Amino acid sequence: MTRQYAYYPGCSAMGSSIEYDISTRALCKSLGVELVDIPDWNCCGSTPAHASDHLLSASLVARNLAIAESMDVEGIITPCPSCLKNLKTTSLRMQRKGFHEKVEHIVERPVRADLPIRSVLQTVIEHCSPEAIAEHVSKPLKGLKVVPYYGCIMNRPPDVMTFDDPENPTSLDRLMQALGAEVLPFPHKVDCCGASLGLVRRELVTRLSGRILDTAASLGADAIVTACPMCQMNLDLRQNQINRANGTQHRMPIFYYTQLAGLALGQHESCLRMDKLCVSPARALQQVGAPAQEEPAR
Amino acid sequence: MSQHTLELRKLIAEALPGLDVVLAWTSGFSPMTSTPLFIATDEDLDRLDFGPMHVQNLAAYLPSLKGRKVGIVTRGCDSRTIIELLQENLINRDEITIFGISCTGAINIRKVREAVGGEKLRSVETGKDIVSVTTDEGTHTVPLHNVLMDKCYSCQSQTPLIHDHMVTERTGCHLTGEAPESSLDRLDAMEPAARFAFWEESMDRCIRCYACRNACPLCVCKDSCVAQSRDPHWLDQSDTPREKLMFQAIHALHTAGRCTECGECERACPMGIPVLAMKQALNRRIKHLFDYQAGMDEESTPPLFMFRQQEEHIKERDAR
Amino acid sequence: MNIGVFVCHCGSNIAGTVDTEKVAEAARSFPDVAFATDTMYACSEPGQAGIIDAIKDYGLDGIVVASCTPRMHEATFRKTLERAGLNKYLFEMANIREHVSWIGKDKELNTNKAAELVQMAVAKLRNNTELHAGEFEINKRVMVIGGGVAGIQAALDCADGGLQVILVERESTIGGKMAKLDKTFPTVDCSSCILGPRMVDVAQHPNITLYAMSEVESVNGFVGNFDVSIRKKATYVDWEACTGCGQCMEKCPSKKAEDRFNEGVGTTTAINIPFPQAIPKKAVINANACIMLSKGKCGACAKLCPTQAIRFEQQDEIVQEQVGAIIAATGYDLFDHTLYGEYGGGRYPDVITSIQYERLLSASGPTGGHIKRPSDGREPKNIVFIQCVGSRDPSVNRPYCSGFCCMYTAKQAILTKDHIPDSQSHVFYMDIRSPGKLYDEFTRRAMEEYGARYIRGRVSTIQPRDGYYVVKGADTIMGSQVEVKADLVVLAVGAEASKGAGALAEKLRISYDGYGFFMEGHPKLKPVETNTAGVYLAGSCQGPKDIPASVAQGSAAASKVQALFSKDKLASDPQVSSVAIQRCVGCAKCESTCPFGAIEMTEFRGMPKASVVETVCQGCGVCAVTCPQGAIQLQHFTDNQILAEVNALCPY
Amino acid sequence: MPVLEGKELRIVGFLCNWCSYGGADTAGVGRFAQPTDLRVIKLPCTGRVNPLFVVRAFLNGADGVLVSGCHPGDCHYTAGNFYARRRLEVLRELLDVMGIQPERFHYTWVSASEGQKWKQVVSDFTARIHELGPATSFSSCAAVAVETGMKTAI
Repeated sequence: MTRQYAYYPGCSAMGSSIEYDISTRALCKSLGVELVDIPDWNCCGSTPAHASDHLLSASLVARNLAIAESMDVEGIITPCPSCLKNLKTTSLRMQRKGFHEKVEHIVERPVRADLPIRSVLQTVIEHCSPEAIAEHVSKPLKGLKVVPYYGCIMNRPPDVMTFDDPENPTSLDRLMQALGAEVLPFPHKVDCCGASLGLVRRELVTRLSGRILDTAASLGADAIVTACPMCQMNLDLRQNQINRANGTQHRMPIFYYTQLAGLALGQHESCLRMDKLCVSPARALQQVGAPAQEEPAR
Repeated sequence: MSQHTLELRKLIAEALPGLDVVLAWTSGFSPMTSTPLFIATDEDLDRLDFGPMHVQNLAAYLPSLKGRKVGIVTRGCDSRTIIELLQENLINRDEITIFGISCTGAINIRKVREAVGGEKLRSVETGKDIVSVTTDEGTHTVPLHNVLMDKCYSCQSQTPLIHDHMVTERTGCHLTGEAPESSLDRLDAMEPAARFAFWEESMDRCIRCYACRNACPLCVCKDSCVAQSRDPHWLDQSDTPREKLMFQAIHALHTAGRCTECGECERACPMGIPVLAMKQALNRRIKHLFDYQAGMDEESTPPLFMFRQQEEHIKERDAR
Repeated sequence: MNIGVFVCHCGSNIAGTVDTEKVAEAARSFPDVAFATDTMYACSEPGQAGIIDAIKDYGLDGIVVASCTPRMHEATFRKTLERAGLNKYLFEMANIREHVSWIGKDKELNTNKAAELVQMAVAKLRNNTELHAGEFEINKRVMVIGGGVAGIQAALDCADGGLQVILVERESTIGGKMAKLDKTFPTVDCSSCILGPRMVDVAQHPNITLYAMSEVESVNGFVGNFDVSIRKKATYVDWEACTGCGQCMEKCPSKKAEDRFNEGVGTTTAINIPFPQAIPKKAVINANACIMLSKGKCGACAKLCPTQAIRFEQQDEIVQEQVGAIIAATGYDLFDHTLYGEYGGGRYPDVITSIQYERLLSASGPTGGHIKRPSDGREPKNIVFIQCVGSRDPSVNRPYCSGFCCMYTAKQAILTKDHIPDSQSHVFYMDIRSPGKLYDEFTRRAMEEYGARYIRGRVSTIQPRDGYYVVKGADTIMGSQVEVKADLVVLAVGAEASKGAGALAEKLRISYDGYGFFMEGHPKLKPVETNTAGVYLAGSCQGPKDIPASVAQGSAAASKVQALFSKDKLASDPQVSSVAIQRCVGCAKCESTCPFGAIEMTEFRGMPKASVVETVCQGCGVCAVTCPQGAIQLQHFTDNQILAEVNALCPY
Repeated sequence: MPVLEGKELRIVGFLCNWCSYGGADTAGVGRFAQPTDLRVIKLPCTGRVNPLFVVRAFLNGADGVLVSGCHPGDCHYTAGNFYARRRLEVLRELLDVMGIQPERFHYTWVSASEGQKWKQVVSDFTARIHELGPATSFSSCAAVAVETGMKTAI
């Protein structure tokens, strides 16, 4: 049976991470999760807005909530952790009466802020369960060694996100295993990649993201799997920049988990848009199906 | 003489040899009155009778007969009293023999008087679901449903919850349509001040005869009632609404969680004061708080003689 | 009744906002008041003399003192009455300081209120009666629960004082946590060298009966006369026969049993003697690990035991003991650090607890005193200590400070340097709590002489790398982030109430706080008493404590017991319930509600009647409210006494 | 002695000796200013509080009654306040049906260390009673009875 959710793509889905959006829609379709776009949705203000003004940030979100509430759906889901954090934080803040009134006054419409809000990842894991997904797999990712990278806000702050273990999340791990990939234990699962300071303090990004790539490589991973447009862009788009700054030679493909899922479920290339990735996934994808070799000594 | 009564007489006759006494009813000096009948011999048995006019809760006599082999004719409501008495070890199950009958509802003679506009009653005949009343002025027919005792409208079982012998023949229930407004309903409708005024006025009429207490099957203090003791000295003897209302509060709280609403206190009151209402209010609260009703289960403990560390229906309040 | 009223100024404490003279004057108009005056300090020597004189001069037979709270001076004035030859229960206090002068500024209102409180007191006093304490025999044996250092100290002090002592220990050996420590701060002397002899004393003391591998099953009775049943858990070894030779351990084929004594560092044999200095030194079979007991074959130990002590068929056994006092010394347990995901949540083999580290340091430990990493046995060079793991952290419901972690961490840093001279210790701390003789000097030595690097800040995460760990944290003094390479991480886990503490408290009828630590009688003035007469506390069961504090409490509790037993009979508090037999109808409602089982149903001329066991009754009054006819009354708080107060306040 | 007209109302407190009486002392030692209306009757335990003491106080003209004991679980006698909690909950209904506003009665838990809380409880409850004003007392309400025609209502 299919479930209807109000779908909030988030701005990056319109550009830098269009492949995330496309593969997400494809994945949900094949798993019977029906996405209904929130009509005339607007930017949630992540991440600058809340840094400058909570009321502004909340109002930006509240408008979207209000529209979603007018739809007949089970809840709101979004692929982007950053949007997710904003949506969830706001609907929590809206429980405070005074704040609630202020925001409604600004957006000039009633906002109940009572719809459940989840990430696409959480919905997939909880609605379908890895085991169920495993049954749909037509092209197992056998031989592909991946490290799951959740990013710093997919599960944190725990009280707000209330999903998975904030220090050692395993949802991506379980999903990837279900798809047949080999998941390596990754210490930086929830480290920050520095995305939000990417423009103002590049050296920070190259250091933080650099370490993520270094460790992934030293573990012998063929690829990094992400669930966040910011992280993906940082690690993928900036990989050369990072290499230059740290004098490394990484050629580490950075997949969205939805892309690999699509691959395993045998979806058409056009639903995966591997072509959008800056670091070529070709070598990694050759591993799929190839006989697994010795794992390099740790 | 109904089939019902004959069968009952037969049952008792069989059991009588093994019993010291059997509690039943018989008609009083007039058709409008009923008195308890203490059956020791077969001759007594011939006087046994019952119907809507026979209203007393015979269980009230059981504690004082503790230690003797006693039979008792029992309706649904009375059986709750028996269960409550058993619960509190005030009587022993093995000493009592319960003759269960199916109740047809009990008439509140006061309501009959009201129904005929206070005319002087000559006789009262009860039919299937009507009461025909002959007064000095003439004859009236009143629907039985209008003149039953309050407890009948909340009747939970016409037949006793426990019994040793049971009259097989069943009588139909006479409850049709809405229950008339009860005293408690009227009190609920009032403002607190009016309620207080109501009690002051009622207690002003109270003649402090303690009939309510003496009729109550659960007033087990017997001669030790605090109403007349100096140690403890809960009441002074001044004839004021204050002291008399205090006594009603004492009675209500002493029976809280134990009272089965048999209504004997109110029936016995010569001044027609609705003293049952207070107990009904407490029972209502106890049902809500502890999901408990007195006299339903021999094994349970009255709610005020126990506690739970977590009371799911009790909320902390603040003083504001 | 001739009542005397004394209104105390308490210097200016009361007189400042209450017109005491007026209060005394008002008092003269109250019924039965024969004498009333105000006085400067009623509790002072002259003050009390004044009361005694007035009693003599005016033939007073009841006294009201209006002054401070009865919780302060009721006992004082009751003695005064006794010195004047009056029964001490013919006395009432009106609290016009804490409840009047200190909380209100309006002198008129205060004075009126004070007068009314006096009126209440007088009204109650008029209903007071002489009460006389009963006497009862006491059993001069004491049970100590818990054989840690506090329990050992308490047991030895009681035994040396000539008392018969029952020492009950849950594990198979006494010694508690201290026996597991390598060295102790701040003197760095060997823990087992100072504790060992005490343990031997316990074993050899003629006055001490030791029940190891035993737990308290139930406690009945009251001060002076407790009936205790003790469960001796099956050891599958006849301890009468066992000589502790240890041959069974050498031959036991099941070598993967949990090693409780070594805190899970390594494993041990199914039949086991925890450590060489164990008291009693007897073998115990771990039923889960034993092949014979689980699979029904093997029995190697039985075959070669020189004294045929093995008893596979052995069952738990319940023994009864009668004692007059109980000392609870059940100690503490350590916080479960796996709750901290950022420290690996137990996933990293080389992230260990401080007590596990003690076992690594200990010469009698599983590594023979050589510090080795659990994962690969390598000797660590960089050791990171993280403090306040499960202390001062509301997010894990441990807001309190465990008190001794700062000190043992410093000790462990020092010992680390001694064991591995070319090692470097890093200590992440929140604050250094080192009050106590030579304590702060000790932590300084760790830093200055032993070069431990102290970093003020919390650790955000521990990440495994190739063969080592990266510990990330904040340096709040430098205001910077730090990353430390660590071969071994030691978590200074905090103390929490020992498992089952709550259940034991229920059995002992003593109260315990939200964390399971037992409540002392008074936070300042009764540190080792409880609110249940005859039950005392020693050591960490009352709250985290270091060794000297625990030993001090052990001795303190012992001295309390000695004092209690210095009399041959105890006086029972007469403020208990009593039954007016002629009013009792024997409905037994009071019996069913009494929290202490202090009411028995008896027969009187063939009628059932309630009767109170005065020594068991604690005087709560629940029964008095239960009894509809008021046949059972709580002495000194009877219905009439309370009604008198109500009527005095609300005279209508 | 009568209450000071216009300045105070009659508020009676029943406190357990171990927790709340101690809490009131703590408030005093802390010099936490409180309204003066309350008069405290000290009992060993809220388990000793007979709901009828409260009824008696009201029928005798009290304007408010406050009962306070140890927090559930902390009772010095382990169970006294558990019994009290049930009895006092039932009492509220009795007061109501008697025509005594249940708001005039309050029970709460204050430990010996909660001086601040005690000050708050006393201040709040006293304020509440002053909002409600003096309680209806006997004589004064016969009039109400007549005008509301209650005499013949039942």
